[in-house]
Amino acid sequence: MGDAIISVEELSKAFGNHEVLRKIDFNVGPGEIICIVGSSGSGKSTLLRCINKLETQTSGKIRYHGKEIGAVQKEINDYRSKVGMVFQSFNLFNNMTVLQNCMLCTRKVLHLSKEEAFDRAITHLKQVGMAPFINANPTQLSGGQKQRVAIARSLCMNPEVLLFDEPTSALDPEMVGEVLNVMKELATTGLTMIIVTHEMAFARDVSTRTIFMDQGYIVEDAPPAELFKNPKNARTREFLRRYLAG
Amino acid sequence: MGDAIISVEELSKAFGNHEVLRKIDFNVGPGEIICIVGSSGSGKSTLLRCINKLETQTSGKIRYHGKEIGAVQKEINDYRSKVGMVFQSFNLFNNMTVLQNCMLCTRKVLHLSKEEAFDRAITHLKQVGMAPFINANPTQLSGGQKQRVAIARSLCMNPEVLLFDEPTSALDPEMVGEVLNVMKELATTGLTMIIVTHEMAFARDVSTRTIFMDQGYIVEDAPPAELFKNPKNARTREFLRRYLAG
Amino acid sequence: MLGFSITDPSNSLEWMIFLAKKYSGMFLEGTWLTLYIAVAGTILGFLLGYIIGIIQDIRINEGDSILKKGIFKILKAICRIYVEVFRDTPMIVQAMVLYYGIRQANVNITPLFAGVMVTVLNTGAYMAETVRAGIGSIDMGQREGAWAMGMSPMKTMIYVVLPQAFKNIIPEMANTFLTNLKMTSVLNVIAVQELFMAAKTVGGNYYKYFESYLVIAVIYFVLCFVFNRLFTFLEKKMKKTENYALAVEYMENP
Amino acid sequence: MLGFSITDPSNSLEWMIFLAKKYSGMFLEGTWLTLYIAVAGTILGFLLGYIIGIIQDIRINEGDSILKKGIFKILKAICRIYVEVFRDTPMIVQAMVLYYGIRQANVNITPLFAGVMVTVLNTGAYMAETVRAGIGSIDMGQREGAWAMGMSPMKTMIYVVLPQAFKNIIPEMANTFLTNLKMTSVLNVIAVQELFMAAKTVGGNYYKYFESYLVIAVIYFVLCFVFNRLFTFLEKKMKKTENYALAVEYMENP
Amino acid sequence: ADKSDKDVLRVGMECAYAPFNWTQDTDTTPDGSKAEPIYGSDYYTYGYDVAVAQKLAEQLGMKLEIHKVEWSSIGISMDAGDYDCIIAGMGKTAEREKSYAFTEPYYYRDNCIVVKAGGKYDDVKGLSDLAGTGCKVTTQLGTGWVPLLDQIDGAEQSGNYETTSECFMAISNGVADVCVVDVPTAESAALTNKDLKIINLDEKDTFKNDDEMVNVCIATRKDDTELRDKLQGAMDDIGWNDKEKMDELMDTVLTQQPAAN
Ligand SMILES: Nc1ncnc2c1ncn2[C@@H]1O[C@H](COP(=O)(O)OP(=O)(O)OP(=O)(O)O)[C@@H](O)[C@H]1O
Ligand SMILES: Nc1ncnc2c1ncn2[C@@H]1O[C@H](COP(=O)(O)OP(=O)(O)OP(=O)(O)O)[C@@H](O)[C@H]1O
Ligand SMILES: [Mg+2]
Ligand SMILES: [Mg+2]
Repeated sequence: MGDAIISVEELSKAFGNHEVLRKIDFNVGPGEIICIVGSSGSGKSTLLRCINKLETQTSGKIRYHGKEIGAVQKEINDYRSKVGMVFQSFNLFNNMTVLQNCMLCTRKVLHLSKEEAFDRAITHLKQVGMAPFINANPTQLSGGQKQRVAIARSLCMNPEVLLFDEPTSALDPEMVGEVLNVMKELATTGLTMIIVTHEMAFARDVSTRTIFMDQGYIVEDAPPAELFKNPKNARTREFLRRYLAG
Repeated sequence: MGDAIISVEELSKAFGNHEVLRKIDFNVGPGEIICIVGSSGSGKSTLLRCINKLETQTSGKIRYHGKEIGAVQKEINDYRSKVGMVFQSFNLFNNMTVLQNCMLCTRKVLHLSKEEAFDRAITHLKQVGMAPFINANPTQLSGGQKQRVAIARSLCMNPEVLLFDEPTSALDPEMVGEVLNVMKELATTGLTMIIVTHEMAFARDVSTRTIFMDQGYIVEDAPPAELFKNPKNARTREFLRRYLAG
Repeated sequence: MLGFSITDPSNSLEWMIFLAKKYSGMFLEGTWLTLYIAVAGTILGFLLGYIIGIIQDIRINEGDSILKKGIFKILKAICRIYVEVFRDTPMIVQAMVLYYGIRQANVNITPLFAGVMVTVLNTGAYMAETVRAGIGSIDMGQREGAWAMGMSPMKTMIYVVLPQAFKNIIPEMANTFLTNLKMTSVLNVIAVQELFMAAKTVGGNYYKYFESYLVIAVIYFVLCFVFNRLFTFLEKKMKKTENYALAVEYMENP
Repeated sequence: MLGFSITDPSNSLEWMIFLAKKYSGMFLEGTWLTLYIAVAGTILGFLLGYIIGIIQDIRINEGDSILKKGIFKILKAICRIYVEVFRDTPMIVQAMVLYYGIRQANVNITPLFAGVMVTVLNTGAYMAETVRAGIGSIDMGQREGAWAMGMSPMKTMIYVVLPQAFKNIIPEMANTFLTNLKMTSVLNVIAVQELFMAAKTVGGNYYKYFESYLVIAVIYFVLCFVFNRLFTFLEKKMKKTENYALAVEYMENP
Repeated sequence: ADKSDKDVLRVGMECAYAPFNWTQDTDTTPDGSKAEPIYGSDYYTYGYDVAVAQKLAEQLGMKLEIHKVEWSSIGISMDAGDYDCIIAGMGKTAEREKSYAFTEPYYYRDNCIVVKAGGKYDDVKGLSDLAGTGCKVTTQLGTGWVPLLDQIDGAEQSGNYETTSECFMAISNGVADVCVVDVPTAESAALTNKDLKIINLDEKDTFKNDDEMVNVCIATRKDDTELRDKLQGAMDDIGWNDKEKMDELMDTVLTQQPAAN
């Protein structure tokens, strides 16, 4: 716990009286790749949003390198520039081209020079195979193309931790493979990742730990070998049944 | 060809000088389940949009039961009420609850009574497991929940043909299974479907024909057994390699 | 009215109180008329604005019959000309042309009716642009979702697009209403005895225009303030998504 | 000027031509002043409106220091009061209070300067609401995308939200500008020699106010028409997404 | 639209231009004079114009009907037939005779200047005292006073106003130093604006060629010379071309206006 990058402590979140997260507790160490799986509506996206401070928790704490991230805007900004997020709905800036999307935050937050920002953008756009589309507008891209640009945009910030909310859900198998390869590669560079995913194979192969969520609880949190081979919880078993059988 | 429900004839579509579809030709017979697979940006969504008349083709024709669907609004409306579409981005009506989303078009287009419309909505919402959420607003749903509502909404129209654009891309494996089961069930009722999907297993198991698209061309159009076991085209083979290997 | 009386006002505030008291009847009548014209004119003007905004949004379909195409083209042209003319000319001139023009055609209308008509036409022209912008800010996906199920573009507009556009337009509608409240002032050119006319009469009697205008400024402030709260309330109500209750009767047992 | 001359006008049209010719200099001066005030007032007013709109959108952060919270609260309160007061009172009263008020404080300002100032303040108050609505119509996802990468809310506003809101606001800005062009008329209360003042002067000479107003209605129409085209052009330009060229230099060989 | 009725004298005026015409809510004035109801309203009007109209109507054996109208539509409303003549403190000029038919004057108003009491120009006696001082002069828009401003040597014409009231406001606030108006108006204004001082310029040192503004006349539609002649006839019959009679009436009316009570 001492050297955890992010610690989530007793995190609860309710919308009105609909409790979505219930006393979530877990740590993320450097270089860890944590996959969060679970059925629709179990609170996975909400958890990621809380970690990125896009939702304010009802109770509980988020710590970054041991320091609690409170409500001071400046701290939150700095924290977010280190802990990036790739959204399920892409959230590309509609008023900018692909290239501008990838350069905006490096220019305005990291204060890179135009050349540096451009080089980084191209590097990461190449990584996801979107470099030829630098002049396109987000509305002119297909779903998969948007998702890839969103990933490249986050990578440009050189974050310490990257949160992914179903990053491959809109990709075709070819692309899924490529993007997952990119992510595996990133893992070797020491980038820490928390990935909400429905790709069980990926979770099994890549994650250092897999977390199974259900109805706002962490039901199981174990190395994938254990969780997939030998799920302790009945709910986990049921959820994985289809996957294991398939 | 005589008893085809939908015939696509020499369909081409360009955005500016970017050719997205090139002389697409295929027929859809009653009860057929056609899966369209292909890499990101190959034009799958655009093809579905053309079939639903949301995009106007640059050249070529769409026929429905042999009759060309031209540009007369009334005809297009009637045609669309028979040929529904489930979008990749859900497109639920933000100003309505889940229930209202499912009842609007049956009321206003099919002129069902309130009771009939309600019964249908509940039936189909149950089918996708979203009945408890009838009072929720779309913004209050998770990605997977939205997608399931969108599917139920389309089913309410009792369409003759249903077009799906990656209907399971936002679902978790459990849900994918359930939704795919729903779709398989629908197939037995004689509902004709055209499904853009990245779920190769589903395409292989369910489709009566699988179409592989690349760069705006139909590269291969064959029964899945053939296409998946023995792809004729080099590009298809490459695309499927990852899947076949995995 | 006021508990004390000022017989020999010596500063602006005292003059205001003196004038307000002495001519309270005239100010009240003016307020009533101003309100009547502004409310009636705005409501009908909004309606007109929505209709014009919708007509302007209609896309003429290649496949329509020549007759239908023709009708739509003419309708759209009329709307365009109407919006252009009424946005581009001063309301005072519109009022004069309309009132005296109609009377010259031997149709007898009251100044009040003409006043409401001018307000409606003016509001309609401005609102048409506002509605157009409001419609434009709604995501195309919303329309496509409805079209794809066979909804006609018109029904889609009514049930899906407009309710959402409406939400965004409310602050603009408030702006328009407030402008209208104050723009009724030009109607005294056609002998509508609204609030400004009252102020001019009172001011002219005493050569105290400034103080008289200050009195109606206070009245305007109160009116506007109250109506602003109404619009804000409407806006909040439209924006709020309540927490929904799960329909437990449809929960399946696991 | 006109090729023929009318010495004894007998109908409205002839009167219009007669007056327009005889007083062309006065009308031109009025046009110039009206334009000057409307353009300067509108541009600065837009700026003010954007600033106020942005300030009103700021969410005070629980985690901020008490000082910062206090400053923001005061700033927001000032903005709220300013918007309320200037939207809720007639511009003619604002003009009088401002002009004579400032002069009574022994600061020497010209009527023209005061006129521009009043226009700016009035426009700013209305635009603040328009901007607020425009910001509200932009999807939250756009902001979250920027926030999630550490952009401050203010930078997010400037680089991501406003450029998109701007597009939706253009028709409203056109509406406001046209209103301003015509609202300058109230400024003759502080002796600004704008177009309406010219019309009243000319009209009073012959007791032909109606015809004189018609002359300026034509001038207004031309001005508004031209500016409308400018705004429409701007809107089209902002809405257009050009077809992009693939950056072939980054294409990988298969 | 012409609803002319031979038995009714229909008159248009602002009912907001004391002492010529004003609005009040009682049907008599303090000295017992009968105020006229304003057509279509619960209010009454009185003033110099009303008193003259009453005399003329009586002489002609007609009923009097007074219509309240905004200044800038006073002409077009008559053309539209809302009333048949304008008795509203209106000055006759050559230009206006192009638009309307006018009677002979029913009032001669003397011009004066108004300055700020106790101000720099408080002790001015004649026009020559103002020459070369660079004072800021103003007057009402679209009136015959405007050309008179040129007769003040070296004065700065700082802009004119739509109403005399605004001119007086400018004097009070120091935006202007000197305002050229007629005596009755100035006297009415001075009743409620104590900081105004009226200066009746020395007869030998005053404006020249100011007849246009001096002649206050009744206007009818340009082609309605019949009514004009009828009104002129009535004026002649009651001897309403005697300046002394006029001044006497004005003096009593001045004491009847709301501001004086
Ligand atoms: N803004 C909100 N207001 C009310 N309820 C919400 C809101 N956002 C999410 N919810 C509810 O919270 C629950 C969890 O949602 P969340 O998006 O975290 O699910 P998820 O695990 O990401 O699901 P999926 O796999 O479908 O994306 C859902 O039941 C959803 O309806
Ligand atoms: N409105 C548009 N304007 C210009 N280009 C467009 C437009 N819509 C789509 N395209 C382009 O057309 C091509 C095909 O897009 P389409 O959405 O059909 O791909 P897809 O096969 O559905 O991909 P995915 O699997 O990622 O959804 C893409 O290169 C895309 O950039
Ligand atoms: Mg989610
Ligand atoms: Mg697609």
